[in-house]
Amino acid sequence: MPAAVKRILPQLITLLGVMVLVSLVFPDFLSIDYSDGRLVGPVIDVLKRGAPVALLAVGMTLVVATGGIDLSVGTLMAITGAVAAAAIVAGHGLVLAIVLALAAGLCAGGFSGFLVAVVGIQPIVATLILMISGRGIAQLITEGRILTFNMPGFAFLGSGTLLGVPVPVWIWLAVTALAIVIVRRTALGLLIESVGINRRASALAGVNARVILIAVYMASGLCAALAGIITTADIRGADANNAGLWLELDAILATVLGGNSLRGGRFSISAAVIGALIIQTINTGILLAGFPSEYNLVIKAVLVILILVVQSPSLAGDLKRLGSQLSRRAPRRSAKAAPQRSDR
Amino acid sequence: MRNPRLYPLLATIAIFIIAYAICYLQFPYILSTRVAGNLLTDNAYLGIVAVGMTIVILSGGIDLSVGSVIAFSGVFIAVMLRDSGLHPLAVFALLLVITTAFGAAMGWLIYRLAMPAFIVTLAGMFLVRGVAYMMSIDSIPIDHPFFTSLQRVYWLMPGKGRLTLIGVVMLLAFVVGHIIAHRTRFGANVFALGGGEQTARLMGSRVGRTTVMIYAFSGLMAGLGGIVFALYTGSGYPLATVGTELTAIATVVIGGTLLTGGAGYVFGTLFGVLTMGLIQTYIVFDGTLSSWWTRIAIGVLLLAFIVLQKGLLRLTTARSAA
Amino acid sequence: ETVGFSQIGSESGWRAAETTITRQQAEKRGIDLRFSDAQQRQENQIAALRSFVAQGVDAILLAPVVSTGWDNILMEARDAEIPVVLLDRRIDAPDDLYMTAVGADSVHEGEVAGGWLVDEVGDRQCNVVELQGTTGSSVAIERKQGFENAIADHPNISIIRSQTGDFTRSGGKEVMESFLQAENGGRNICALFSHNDDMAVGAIQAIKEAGLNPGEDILTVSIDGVPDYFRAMANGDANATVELTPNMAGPAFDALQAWWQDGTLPPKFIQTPSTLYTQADDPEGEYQRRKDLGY
Amino acid sequence: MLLALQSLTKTFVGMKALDEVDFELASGEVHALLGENGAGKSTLIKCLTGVYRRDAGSILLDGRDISPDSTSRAQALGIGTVYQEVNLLPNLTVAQNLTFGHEPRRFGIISPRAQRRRAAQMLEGYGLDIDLDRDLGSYSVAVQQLVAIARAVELSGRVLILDEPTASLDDREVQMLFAVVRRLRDRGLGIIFVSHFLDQVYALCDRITVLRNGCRIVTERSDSLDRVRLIEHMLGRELAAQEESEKRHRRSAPLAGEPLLSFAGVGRRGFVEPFDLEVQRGEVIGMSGLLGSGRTETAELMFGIRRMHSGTVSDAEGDLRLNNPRDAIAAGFGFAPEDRKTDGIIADLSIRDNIVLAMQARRGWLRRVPRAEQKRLAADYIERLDIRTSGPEKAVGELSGGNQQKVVLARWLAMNPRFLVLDEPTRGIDVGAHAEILQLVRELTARGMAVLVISSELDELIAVSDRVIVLRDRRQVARLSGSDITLENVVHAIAASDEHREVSA
Ligand SMILES: Nc1ncnc2c1ncn2[C@@H]1O[C@H](COP(=O)(O)OP(=O)(O)OP(=O)(O)O)[C@@H](O)[C@H]1O
Ligand SMILES: Nc1ncnc2c1ncn2[C@@H]1O[C@H](COP(=O)(O)OP(=O)(O)OP(=O)(O)O)[C@@H](O)[C@H]1O
Ligand SMILES: [Mg+2]
Ligand SMILES: [Mg+2]
Repeated sequence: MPAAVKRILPQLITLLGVMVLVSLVFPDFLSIDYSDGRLVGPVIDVLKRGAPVALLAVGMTLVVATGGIDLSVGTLMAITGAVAAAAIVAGHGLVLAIVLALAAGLCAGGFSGFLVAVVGIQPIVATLILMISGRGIAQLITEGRILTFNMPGFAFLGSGTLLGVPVPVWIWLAVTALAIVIVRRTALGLLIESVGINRRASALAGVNARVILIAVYMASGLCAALAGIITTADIRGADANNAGLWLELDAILATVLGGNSLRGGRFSISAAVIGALIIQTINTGILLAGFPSEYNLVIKAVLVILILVVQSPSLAGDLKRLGSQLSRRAPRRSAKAAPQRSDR
Repeated sequence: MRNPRLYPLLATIAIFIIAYAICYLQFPYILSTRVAGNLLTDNAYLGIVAVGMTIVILSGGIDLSVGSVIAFSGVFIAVMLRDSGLHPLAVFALLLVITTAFGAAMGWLIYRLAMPAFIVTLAGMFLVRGVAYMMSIDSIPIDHPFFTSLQRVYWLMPGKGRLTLIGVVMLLAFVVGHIIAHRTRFGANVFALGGGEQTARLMGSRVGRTTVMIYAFSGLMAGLGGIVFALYTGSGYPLATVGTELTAIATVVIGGTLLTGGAGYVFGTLFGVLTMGLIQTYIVFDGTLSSWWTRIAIGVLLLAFIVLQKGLLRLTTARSAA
Repeated sequence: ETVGFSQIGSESGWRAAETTITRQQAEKRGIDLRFSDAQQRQENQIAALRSFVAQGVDAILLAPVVSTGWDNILMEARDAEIPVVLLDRRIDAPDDLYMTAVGADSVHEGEVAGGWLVDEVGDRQCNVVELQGTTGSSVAIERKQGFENAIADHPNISIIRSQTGDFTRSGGKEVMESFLQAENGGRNICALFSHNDDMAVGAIQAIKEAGLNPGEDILTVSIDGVPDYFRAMANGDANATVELTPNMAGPAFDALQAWWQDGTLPPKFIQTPSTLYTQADDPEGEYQRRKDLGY
Repeated sequence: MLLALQSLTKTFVGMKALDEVDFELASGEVHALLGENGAGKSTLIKCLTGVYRRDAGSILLDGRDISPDSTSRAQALGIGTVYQEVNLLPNLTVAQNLTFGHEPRRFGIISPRAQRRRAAQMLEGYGLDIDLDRDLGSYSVAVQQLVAIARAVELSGRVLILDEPTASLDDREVQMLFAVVRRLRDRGLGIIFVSHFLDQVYALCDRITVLRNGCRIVTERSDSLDRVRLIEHMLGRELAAQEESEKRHRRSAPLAGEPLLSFAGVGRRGFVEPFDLEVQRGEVIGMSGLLGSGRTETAELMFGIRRMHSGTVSDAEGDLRLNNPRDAIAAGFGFAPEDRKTDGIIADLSIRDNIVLAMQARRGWLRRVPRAEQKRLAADYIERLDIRTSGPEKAVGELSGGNQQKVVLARWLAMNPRFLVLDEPTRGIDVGAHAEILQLVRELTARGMAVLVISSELDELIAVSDRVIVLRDRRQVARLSGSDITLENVVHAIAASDEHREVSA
């Protein structure tokens, strides 16, 4: 089995498990129809609705790999959405609107990166500042209302379909693939990991840790901008108050469900994106199941805790140890790797 | 000052005093005992939760569940007082047992699953708020006579300022938190954990036990904060205090505690809380900011505080090195 | 006179419009308005009220984020002899603690919306899907209650699915999509009841994207009366809305000024009208009238 | 027997670190545990103190089976340990570190004054004059090492385990440590001593146990086991060639002519006094001095880790700007730091990644070192430096201490710098590899590279250097070259008080 597949296997299995679970409460979950030149079905919905979190997870994974965290991404979605909508309302074209939104994401990410890498503020706090004040900036742009616009070209990014598949799905697929190619075909992945594991030692080895740090936050900002564009395009309006609200937590959750350590170091973008799909499957499943809405949070929390327990490496270790203890009864002492406590 | 460990704390206090002075120049009334009393009362629940959060952060962890626990506490108290006929003190005790146990359970998961605290407590945050919803989606008033009499306990300070019971409870929480963090073996273990889990273990610290106790303590403080919040608002509401965990984290950081753990002072957090309260008060006194400018102002002021603190620290450490 | 205004936040366009209009009304009457935004937090509102009391304002406007927990602070205000006027939502407190409350009756709003649907469908079988507001918010609870009251005697109308869309446009769209999925592509759904217009606007987009015709295949009725919804009505995509006027400050200031002048006490509840608008009520004109009010 | 380990076995993923090892410790003896890097010494100790869970075997203390499952348990049983990497908490004060876990308390509240008093008592006899209320992290590795030892000594009621305690100590401290150890031995403690300094082993230890590849090879009294046989046991092969290379003392004059680099008036206030240094192509400069004399600081200044306040650095082409390590690397410098754990290795990355890191950083992120090249480099250095590992993809953090050091060296050798600074390059490196590394340094200089070696081991320094610089109080106090480089002269220069300035040339 190739290493890349082996890495994401636990996430794939979890995703399958969650899908089976959802199918139990909503039997038609896996059905897909083809009508009016587009695919429809709950699974397609999951892929489409999962786009913002999947995109955020791509950027978040890079930030997390450097040992940081980016709480500002939800807010950045609001800002960039507002920028795009304002540009459209002001009569600028599609391209300019997108470019401005992406630029806003890059700038905001660069700002967080600057605070972290140069000023030396801890990532949670640096991005918390943007998380709080950024929504104010977004509201400033929209003046607190939903900035509605009418531009089919832009709306296409949120709710159009291409080759039968919703455009947001194409976008996150492309961004994920591109990100993976960039970090793995170049040395960027190695440098990010080394900064995340030991920034000081990396700097002593000549790695430009500052630039790397700023770059990952900018990448995260860019991903957030794309997510913001999609959400804004989807509802044909910029909702500065609610766009991306609390999505940063989902993105972090996705990253961790993808097996990435919040302490930084080795990372897998694809696993994080699958993590995002796991979360979206849960969300969609809850909606489809038709439970009263006051149960939503409890169901989500219980499922997440369950997944964490199942995926926990130390639990796997315990099981293995149990297994080896059982097999030790057999005459030949099998000295299977007993995970030591120290690798926590 | 001989000990460089104290610098962040001193920087925090210095900045708070400077900020207060600036506010005073603009609104002289801010120096009244009334405003000072309000500062304590209005931030009592936040301060209490922040004490627990400080301990958690000192150990290198984080607890995102506290906001939900406060909301849960309010709903729990309201529902129990409405439906069970228990005395409020019994309800408080029961609540503290529950929240402490909940914290302990999270601590155990964090240790046992070797999962980051961020994620475990995030799940905890969803769970507790979800449970609060399940108990009641509506807001419930609390009107038990003993409870309402507790709400009205205060000492009148000169200048008509009120030092309320909950304000005093917060100050006590800080004293207790200080002793626990800086004067007990448990506290030493907390710092050790923050300095490095591996190392702490090699030095003979019982990491599992400490982790469970840390989050149990945070749960306890969140429960206490919940009681105080219920006293403050006189009601239980499952949607209350959304995002309070982030405010608490911010106060801890402004207070000079390192988020990476292992360095900080509980009393620094008190000044972090007061600083946050001061920002809010200033904005209300100003009274011209729109919703969005309010948010932007909070962010900018926060940033200014942190950058100032960094600068002050750099200056002092450079001076002391030379 | 100085009046402190503790606003909930700016969680929706409607709220922004209320703020704008309050400022306009204050300016028009020469009132010095101290504005405080609570970011959806009761604790911030209480702290703001304390500050207002400490500053000694002449009156306080409070748009309460939640209905309970105001007794203490209102008592402090009363001790300081500062009249408090509640805007837009009512609270669970003895009514001698505040001067008056200006607002709509949310239960009544739900009833008006439900009543419209009852009249519209007659004896036809009708499955309704409901988009709830934020779980736990009193508005959501009461509007749901009112709607259920209205359809209670009509067994042909039943709510088949009900989920929260958090009062947001994207929430409305996402939840509506899942309703459509779950109900046979929407063919089982006869009407949509949404707790606010923002969610309805999102839901209408979802219905369109599913290839159905909102306003015809699925009737939509909602509450608030925001401009975008009027436009949807003008386009034939939506059927009815119950207006919640954002001008709560006008009546509130009227009451205050009357009291300042000669001590007339207003009634304890000044109810704003909950007017029903349908496609027959010149939605395009209503849209034009509202589009610059800061929604 | 005080302590007995019976057929202890420990397996890590894919490799046996300990294979049915027996080990006995009598009370009142100092027992050396020796072996090459990666032989399993530290693993044995960690199994013994409950850090690792052993796979099989039993541990008897006073004939009773103990199975410490945690370090706190081991401490409670009277087993005090100094682990190989200093394992104290840099964020606690010295006093807190020393008393951690048994702070003096009244009613459950720690009394700082009693704590300080207790700590001061513990440090008596180690010749440390340090502020007990400062964070431990503000002191050098050596100070931390001594504090760790003092703490372990206090904790050890029955057994004291010292895993390479002397790696970063100089002679004076070593003697003090030995005095402490002997006192404890006379009190009837059993002491396990791990070191790669055979002189120290023979000076201190009563018995020697040799491990090789996780197996116990031999246990013998130290007076009956001669040095050559000991080394043969450790290496598992004949020694002849080895000794040959030790003897081949090359001290040819460095290639004369234009200096490769010249440092003029380089200094930093309150850190390093301004100094001048001309580095010739192909020479080895040794830097010596007591603990805290500013050697590491000097190296950090040269490599741009700290910015210099005064002075210039120039080569044949002109002035060099050294504002950060990247500048220094671009100028052809290399620096293998003293504290490999925090400044050297990237623990979770593989050996291959660690070796190519500096090279990759220099090439920039876009031009990745081709995979084949990476593999070749890794294989090459694993072989040349004899890095003991199951493969190039093993995470460096899982290597034994000495092998980690070799990986850091490999990283810089792969860069082929013109000026390489090695801060304590042989710390924790076994006899075999020690010789190999010195040999390597000579080969490098023969090809024209200039090397600056900082080492507390005077023998090694003298053996390898063409010139020796002696620092005291952050100031250069002596330079020795050619035949002046003798142990006596160096020691004299280190110890001399200011009147003896004339030594400086
Ligand atoms: N946590 C671990 N995971 C995997 N392998 C390990 C781990 N710790 C040690 N090893 C392996 O076990 C072997 C023995 O290592 P150990 O640290 O005991 O050597 P040592 O004798 O102390 O060497 P040194 O003299 O270099 O300190 C080494 O090959 C090492 O790679
Ligand atoms: N015995 C001591 N007493 C007090 N402080 C000391 C002592 N030894 C070292 N220090 C402090 O430790 C700091 C670090 O010293 P540094 O690492 O530069 O020394 P060094 O010459 O490189 O020695 P080594 O590399 O052998 O540790 C110095 O600033 C010094 O103040
Ligand atoms: Mg070792
Ligand atoms: Mg040194």
